[in-house]
Amino acid sequence: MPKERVGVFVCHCGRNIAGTVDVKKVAEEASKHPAVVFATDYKYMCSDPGQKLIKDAIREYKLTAVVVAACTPSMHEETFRKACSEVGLNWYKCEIANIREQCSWVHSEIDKATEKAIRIVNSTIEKVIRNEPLTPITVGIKKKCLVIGGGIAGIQAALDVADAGFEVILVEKSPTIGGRMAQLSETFPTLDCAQCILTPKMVAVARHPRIKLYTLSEVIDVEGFVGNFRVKIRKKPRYVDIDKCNICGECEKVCPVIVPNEFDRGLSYRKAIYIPFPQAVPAAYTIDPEACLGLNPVICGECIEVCDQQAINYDDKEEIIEEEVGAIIVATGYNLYPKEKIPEYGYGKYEDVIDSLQFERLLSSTGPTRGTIVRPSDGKVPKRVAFIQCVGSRDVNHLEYCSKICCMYSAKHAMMYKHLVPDGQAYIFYIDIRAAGKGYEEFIKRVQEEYGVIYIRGRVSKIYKENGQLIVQAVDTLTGEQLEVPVDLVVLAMGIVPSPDAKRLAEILKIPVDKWGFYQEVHPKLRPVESVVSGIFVCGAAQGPKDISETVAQASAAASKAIALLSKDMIYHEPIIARVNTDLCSGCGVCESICPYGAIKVINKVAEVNEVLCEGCGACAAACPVGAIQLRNFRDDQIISMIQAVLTR
Amino acid sequence: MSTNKIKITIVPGAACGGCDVSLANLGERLLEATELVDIVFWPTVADFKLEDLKNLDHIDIGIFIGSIRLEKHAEAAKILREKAKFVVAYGTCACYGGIFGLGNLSTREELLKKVYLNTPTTENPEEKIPGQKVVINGVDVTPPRLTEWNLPLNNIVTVDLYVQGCPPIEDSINHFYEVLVSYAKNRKPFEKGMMIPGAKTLCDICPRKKPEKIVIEKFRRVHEGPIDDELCFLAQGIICLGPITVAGCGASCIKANMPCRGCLGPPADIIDRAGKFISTIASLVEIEREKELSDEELMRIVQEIVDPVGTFHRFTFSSGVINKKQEDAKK
Amino acid sequence: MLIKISSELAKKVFEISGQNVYACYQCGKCSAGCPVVNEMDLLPNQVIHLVQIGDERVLNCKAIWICAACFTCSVRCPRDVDLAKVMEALRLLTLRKGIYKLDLRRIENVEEYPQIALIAATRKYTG
Amino acid sequence: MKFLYFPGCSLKNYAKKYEDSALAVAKHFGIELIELKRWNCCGVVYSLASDSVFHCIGAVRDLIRAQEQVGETGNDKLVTLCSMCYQVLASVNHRLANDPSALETLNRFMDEEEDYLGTIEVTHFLTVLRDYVGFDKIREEVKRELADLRVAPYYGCMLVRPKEVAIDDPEEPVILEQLIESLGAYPIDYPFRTECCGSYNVVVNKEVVKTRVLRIISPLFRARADIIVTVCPLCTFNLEYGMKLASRQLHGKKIPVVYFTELLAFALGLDNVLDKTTLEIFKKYM
Amino acid sequence: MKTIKIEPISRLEGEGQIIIILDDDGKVRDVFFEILELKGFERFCIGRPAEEMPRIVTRICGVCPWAHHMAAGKAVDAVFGRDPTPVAEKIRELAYCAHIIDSHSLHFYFLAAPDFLVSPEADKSQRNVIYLYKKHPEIVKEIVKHRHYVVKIESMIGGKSIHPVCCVPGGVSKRLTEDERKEIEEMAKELIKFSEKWLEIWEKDILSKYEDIIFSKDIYYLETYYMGLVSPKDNSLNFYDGDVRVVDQKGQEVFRFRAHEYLNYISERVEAWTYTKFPYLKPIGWKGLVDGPKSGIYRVGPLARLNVCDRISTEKAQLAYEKYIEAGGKPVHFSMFAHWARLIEMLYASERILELAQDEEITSSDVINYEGALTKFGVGVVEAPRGILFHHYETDDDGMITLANMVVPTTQNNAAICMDVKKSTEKLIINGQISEGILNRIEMAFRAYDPCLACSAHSLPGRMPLVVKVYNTRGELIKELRRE
Amino acid sequence: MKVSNHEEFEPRIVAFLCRWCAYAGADLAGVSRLEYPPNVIPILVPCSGRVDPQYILLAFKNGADGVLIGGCHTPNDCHYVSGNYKALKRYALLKKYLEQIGINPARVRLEWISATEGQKFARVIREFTEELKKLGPLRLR
Repeated sequence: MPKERVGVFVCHCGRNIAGTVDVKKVAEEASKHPAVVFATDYKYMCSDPGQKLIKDAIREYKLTAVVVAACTPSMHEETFRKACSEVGLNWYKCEIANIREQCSWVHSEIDKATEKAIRIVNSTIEKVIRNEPLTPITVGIKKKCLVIGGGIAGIQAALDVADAGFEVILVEKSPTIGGRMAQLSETFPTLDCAQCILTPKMVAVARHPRIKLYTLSEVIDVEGFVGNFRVKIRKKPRYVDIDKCNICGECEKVCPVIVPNEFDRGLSYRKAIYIPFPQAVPAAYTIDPEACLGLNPVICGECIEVCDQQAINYDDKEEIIEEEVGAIIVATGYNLYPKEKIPEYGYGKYEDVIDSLQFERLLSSTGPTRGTIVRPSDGKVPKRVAFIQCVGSRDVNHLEYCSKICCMYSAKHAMMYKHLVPDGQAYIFYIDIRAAGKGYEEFIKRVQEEYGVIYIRGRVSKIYKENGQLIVQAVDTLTGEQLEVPVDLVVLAMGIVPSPDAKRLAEILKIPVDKWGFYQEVHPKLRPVESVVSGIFVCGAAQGPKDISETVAQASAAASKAIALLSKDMIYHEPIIARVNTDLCSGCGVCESICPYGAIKVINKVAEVNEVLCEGCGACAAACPVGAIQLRNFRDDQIISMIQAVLTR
Repeated sequence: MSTNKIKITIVPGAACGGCDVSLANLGERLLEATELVDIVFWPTVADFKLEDLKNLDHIDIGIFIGSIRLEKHAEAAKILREKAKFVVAYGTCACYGGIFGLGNLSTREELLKKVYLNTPTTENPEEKIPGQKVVINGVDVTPPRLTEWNLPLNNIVTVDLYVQGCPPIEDSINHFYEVLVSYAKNRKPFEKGMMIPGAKTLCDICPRKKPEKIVIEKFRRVHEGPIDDELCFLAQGIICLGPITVAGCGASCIKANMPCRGCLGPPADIIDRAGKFISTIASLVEIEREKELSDEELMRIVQEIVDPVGTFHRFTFSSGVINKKQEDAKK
Repeated sequence: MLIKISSELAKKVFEISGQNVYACYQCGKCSAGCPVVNEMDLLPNQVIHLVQIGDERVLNCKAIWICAACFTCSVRCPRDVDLAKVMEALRLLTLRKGIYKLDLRRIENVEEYPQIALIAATRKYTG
Repeated sequence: MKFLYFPGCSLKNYAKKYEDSALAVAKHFGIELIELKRWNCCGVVYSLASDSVFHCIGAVRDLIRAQEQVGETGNDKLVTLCSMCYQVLASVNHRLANDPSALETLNRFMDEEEDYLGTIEVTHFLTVLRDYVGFDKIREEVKRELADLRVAPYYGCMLVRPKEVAIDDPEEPVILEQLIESLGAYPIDYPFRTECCGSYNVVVNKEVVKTRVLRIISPLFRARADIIVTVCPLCTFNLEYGMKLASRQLHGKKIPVVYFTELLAFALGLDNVLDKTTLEIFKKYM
Repeated sequence: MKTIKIEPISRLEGEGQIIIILDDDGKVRDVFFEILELKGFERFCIGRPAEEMPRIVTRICGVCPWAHHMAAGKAVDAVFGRDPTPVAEKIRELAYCAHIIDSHSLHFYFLAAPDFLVSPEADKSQRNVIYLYKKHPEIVKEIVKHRHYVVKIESMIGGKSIHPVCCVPGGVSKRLTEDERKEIEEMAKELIKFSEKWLEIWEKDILSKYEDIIFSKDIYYLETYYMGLVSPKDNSLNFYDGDVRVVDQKGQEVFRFRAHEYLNYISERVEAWTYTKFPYLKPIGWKGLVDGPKSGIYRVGPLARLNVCDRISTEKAQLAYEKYIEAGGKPVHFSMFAHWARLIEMLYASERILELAQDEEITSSDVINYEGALTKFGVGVVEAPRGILFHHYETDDDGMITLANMVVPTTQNNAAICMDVKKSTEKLIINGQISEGILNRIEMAFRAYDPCLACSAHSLPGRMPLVVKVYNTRGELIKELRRE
Repeated sequence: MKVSNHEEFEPRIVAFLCRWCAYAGADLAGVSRLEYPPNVIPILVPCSGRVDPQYILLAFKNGADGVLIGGCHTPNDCHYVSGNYKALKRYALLKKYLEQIGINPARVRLEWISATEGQKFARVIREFTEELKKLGPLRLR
């Protein structure tokens, strides 16, 4: 290795540094380092003249490495590296010694701060002389996107990506796309019919030439890395040929099996052969293998006999499909927190205590009651309905977070109820109203002013039945009175939780979830739709509770990130990654076991690093028992010399 | 006898004798090479007078066996260094201090007190402790004093060649034999500091199967239930030092279905074997469930490992970064 | 009136009961479920609120003496505030000054109560 | 099967019939309840002040007494009947288990006592019936047909709250219902079975008790409850006293209150341990 | 007064030296056999996991690592309350017999044989294995070949022949395969032949030739107690397990005990001039470095073993044993008989290996017993090549060592060695006149005890260079004798 | 060497700070001008999971009296998914090792400091410096 020629540039930062650190002395001490050939100080290194000073020195002194002692690297590292690279120095041969944020600004004694600055600079010199010049890594991209989840988020993302000209694979676990939104009645605050605005999009998905839809399917394995994922999808048998089925419905009529209808959340029944709802996409019947008597053993074949299209095939088999994609969008949606977990609200033992999605089904014109409001226990029209908010949410014993949409949909529920039962009385029990959204506050006010819905501020303590009457035991914290409100129906605004598959999928994708199981974004503000695994994006309620408009916006955002990725011919990757010394590596597999990105594979007793998957954390380097795997520019020898420089003077 | 023979001297430090036996076994082979090698001084048996060593005028290869535990070991090592063209640290004690390094977890005085005052068979009413000055019939019969700490050879002198093993066997000793013979034949100096037989670790030659992910859910000691004789020890939660031990032994212990305890020592780049292996082992604990467990729970599981120093530094404590018991105030 | 944030009162309550009243976000679930709230002059959530703002008038309210430590509020609180303990702390702030709320000599027909009632009342209403 | 048994003061006078019936029932099922040789008042109400441990002393002494006698039963269990006693002893035990420094302070303070080791497990007779006798076994032993008997189980507070010491689900306990069912009787579901009776307010503020009792029993008339079963002497007193106070509002109607052990004794045919008033209540089922 | 220092010697606990103090008349006043080193196993084993002890304590001695491995293995069986499975016991004994041959052969063939075969009067440069090799290459090659057999058996079972690893609480780490068993069986047959051949050589060629040395009552002769293991059933020779038996100077049993009772029978004296302690029979007591029935000094090793046992369980070895008794009486007090005893033991060990290798059960996979509860205490005993060996451990509730004590053979022979050395020097140093022959004689006194490495591992140069330095009372060197 | 006097003794601390959280937190302490003792010298690492326990032993060997590792909060703050857990586990085992070799484990400290926790960073340094002053210098023998 040729001898390094280092230049050290100490910034005054006006008085920000020079006020506490003797910058002249720092430069002077630095110049004593055997590798340093030039050291100076300057008022503002980041200014144009400051940068010119560095560039000139690089040329004049033939510097091979530069240390700028200034502010934190997150501030101007790029500035200085750029300046250096303009005169031919490798980007990585410039390092910043942070003597402002972590030195001059936090200390007041000049002696000690100067001493510390010198040590920081010395250790940075030790590092930079050992830095390798590096160039970014490039790799090609598969121009295809996988979208997981066929709710509104997945539908929107799939359409956006497909419209941009890329192939899309849309995977949905149930027999139809549409998700939760398909179950809804009207949407707040505009009261658009959910199905009316959703079904055209579902049809668009079905017809889109670039979208390949797999229903009754789930992703079971993902390998590879950004731009080059290899995905395995398990497609379960539908037993009905979607191309042949003309949804005549004859099969359903003859099917002898009746089971609760999950689409109506148990408020109605369906057959073993069924279509979840008339507008389902794909528009075809499906057989519920758990319920069907015809599958195995064959004891019933009624549907096959009546199907003119011969669309039914009991021998349909599961398939494993493999796809290669460049980007993945995860949109697996949400579930409601189970109401059985709140025993004081009836433990699920009172039929007329229902959850919010059940109420949506009651409201829906396609629902079990065709849009009339009757209560489950006796089919009577409830005259007094209590809507209870924050059930399970904001509760340290259940879900600590706010489920965000309940204030709005409860208001909508109350309003819709008043539409349908004008003489009925609606109570909303709330802690506070969260209506921060365009038109939301106005909507709430309308519900209160125009519909006379009674808002009672106070959390319900208990729901019980006395003499056959449901009673809500509550408080009005504004009047300071305890209340016992007799009602006919209670609607619980259950908190929102991630869909049950989210965790399993997160493990397959190697993306983190938060404490509650929602997918974790890289940064909540600046990178809200990216997962830590590059090339994998998240959107919708799977990432956190949100309403439809936010979901759609986020889905489009995720799509645009995916599109931006897929539009590139090559991707560039930070070259500060792990590298294996094959002479030392004996293939113990420790690095492979602990790499959070699956970037390392041991092949023939030697570890290999996938340069694109590696994010450069260096956990492998620390774990490697023989020092065979090293993180570029954070190698053991570098850090050790830094430690020595920090401590010895 | 031909004057072209290379002259070999063997000097003992603190050792168990295993290395001598292994050298003797090598000797059986050397019988066939007696034309090449002349062992001019075998300290194991010779009168171990420093002057005798001093009086030798020419040594090609000086082999040092054992660690430094007596003052005169250190002196002998220095003389050997002066006389010999090449100094070989033979065996793990010479290379790293060996198992006696664990003695550095106590002071010399604690060691002596334990052995001579506090064992159940000892009867020592006068509290005699060897090492104190003893004069009998006017003659000083004081045995030589122990050094304060047990040390490897390279703490005293520069070492040219390391032959690891407790004792060196298989590849390790074969390689050494080849080096000796080839040096004897063509006098080509060998590469200094070279480890025998190289940098690869036991994993390289280990016949066991490794799962895709090695996960340690619970540390198991060797007596705690059956050991799968085809699966990587670490994957069974059993500490095995194979990943951090140079491969020169032919994986003999592993083939006997026992985990490696690291007697050959680590590859050259390891600064502190325990420090490094702490990193390796801890990294593997509960990798799949890290986020499900609380920090405390995770720490508790990691800390269930018994005796880190006696396991990770069984043969190398004397050559560790911190190689003696410290007396840092508690709390 | 002046609101004392992080009130001395709250600190005292914390010392005695280990309960941080600032965890309470005033949902009112305690008051909704309290079986004896009808006899109280302040709702339990109001008691907490007064402690939050450091209003010492809460020490003179009737509610804290009505509370029978039935723990209904404690088991249901979404913020895990053990209100029964807060109530006890407020009572103790008075009792520990030697001000007692019960004089058995003045209880009529004292003999008709079982021991359990008398001793319990003594424990709660005297120091 | 033997268990150590802590009666508490009420069981020795006001609630003597609770103890008599319980001991008889236990004996019937081969359970020997060995009364602690020496015991003192548990403290009656658990002090909720966590800055002081000295309110725990009474309870801890009883736990030490139990500790001294564990050799006689071969288990660490201490059985209670009075639910107040149960809650106090169990709460103190729970606190000490989770606060070693409190335990240490107490042990140091009570220097003439042997140290309390924290190993006693406080339990309630109901739990013993469920876990060591079993409701199936009880069902087999029932001597009397009680199918027409409509029983309102009343838990009160202390057995089901706070969470840490609850013998069953704090919101939806079932243990009394299961017991009642095992006797062939019909347990009435009503909303207030775990709601407070007013407790010690009875001494200073009878109104509270009156209101509470009215509220608690109000659904029971329509539900045609024959009796209320209780687990606590104070609940029993308050329910009866409250009905007396509210006799005007109730138009003189009353629902008899018995301890669950009395109901059990009756169902098992152990009439000789029941007093006259109780037998009177059960008369029509004899 | 003169001081003679001889510095070579035992490496059991490190290095040793002999100091001979002559008074002004040139008479031997005192002899000190000093062990000059200490590693402190008793201290640093504390805090280690008990199950690791068999792998740690092998490093006490690289010449008889198997003895320490087995003793420790048996001690930790007891610590964990586990009886090894019958198969495990057999595998252990098999390996252990191989080790006895390994150690004895290293000692006998490479050390004693050149002495006896070439002649003690021969030029020293000829009394070594290299000379032997040049003269009779076939003999040496045969020795080497048969030594490789036992090393192979050791490695098969123990992983390594030096510092084996196979003992785990309740058994051994690895089963024996049928192929291995067959190979062992064949090797055992060869070893038996080989051992018989050497016994023949001894009886025919050596015994008669060196009668004066071997049967001398003047120098290599001590009347001490003897301690060794015998099979409980028939008092036959047993290396691996049995009762500890102590016989007196007349050959009568005086004590019999199990390993865990050893503390009642053995105590160790400490002298500040040596790192080695002096064990003695506790019930008899310490009378200083003297022999006879009043002194608790006892000997261990081949001589002792054949004195404490009543018979040998294998046919050929029993015949050889009978001849031995016939020649030496019972008990045998002649120190030099130890060489003969070694050859008999090798024959027994070879026969025993064959027996075990032909045992049907030996290839069973039931090699570890995992049942048992931690007892926290264990004493293990075996017959090391050089004599009986005790390992004693105690642990805490986690099975971590809190106490470790080892009573090793060379230590137990320490007093006897001192006495033998003194005796020989007294005989040979007359009026301060030190003849060159003394060095040989001292060396031979040592070799009889085979105190571990010092005497065994000098096979290559084949000589034991001794230096005797005679000092005056002022510590000035007045004479130096050197044998190279 | 006279160092036992508490007033005179200024402990030397090496701090390994992860780029994304602890280092950023330290920067924030600077931006917020929170003063803390100058005894600590930071070394920037990409992730607390890069910190090898060997470094800590070496730091002690080279004269450090204390070592701080600053990482991202568990469970999910780590920029590299789980590097913080690697640090945590190694730290746990290292402490046990240090205890065995007679070094007070309190000389190594692992702290989760987020980018927003400038206050916490300053507090940790203050506390750690104080604690090390109480412990006195680590004089390796």
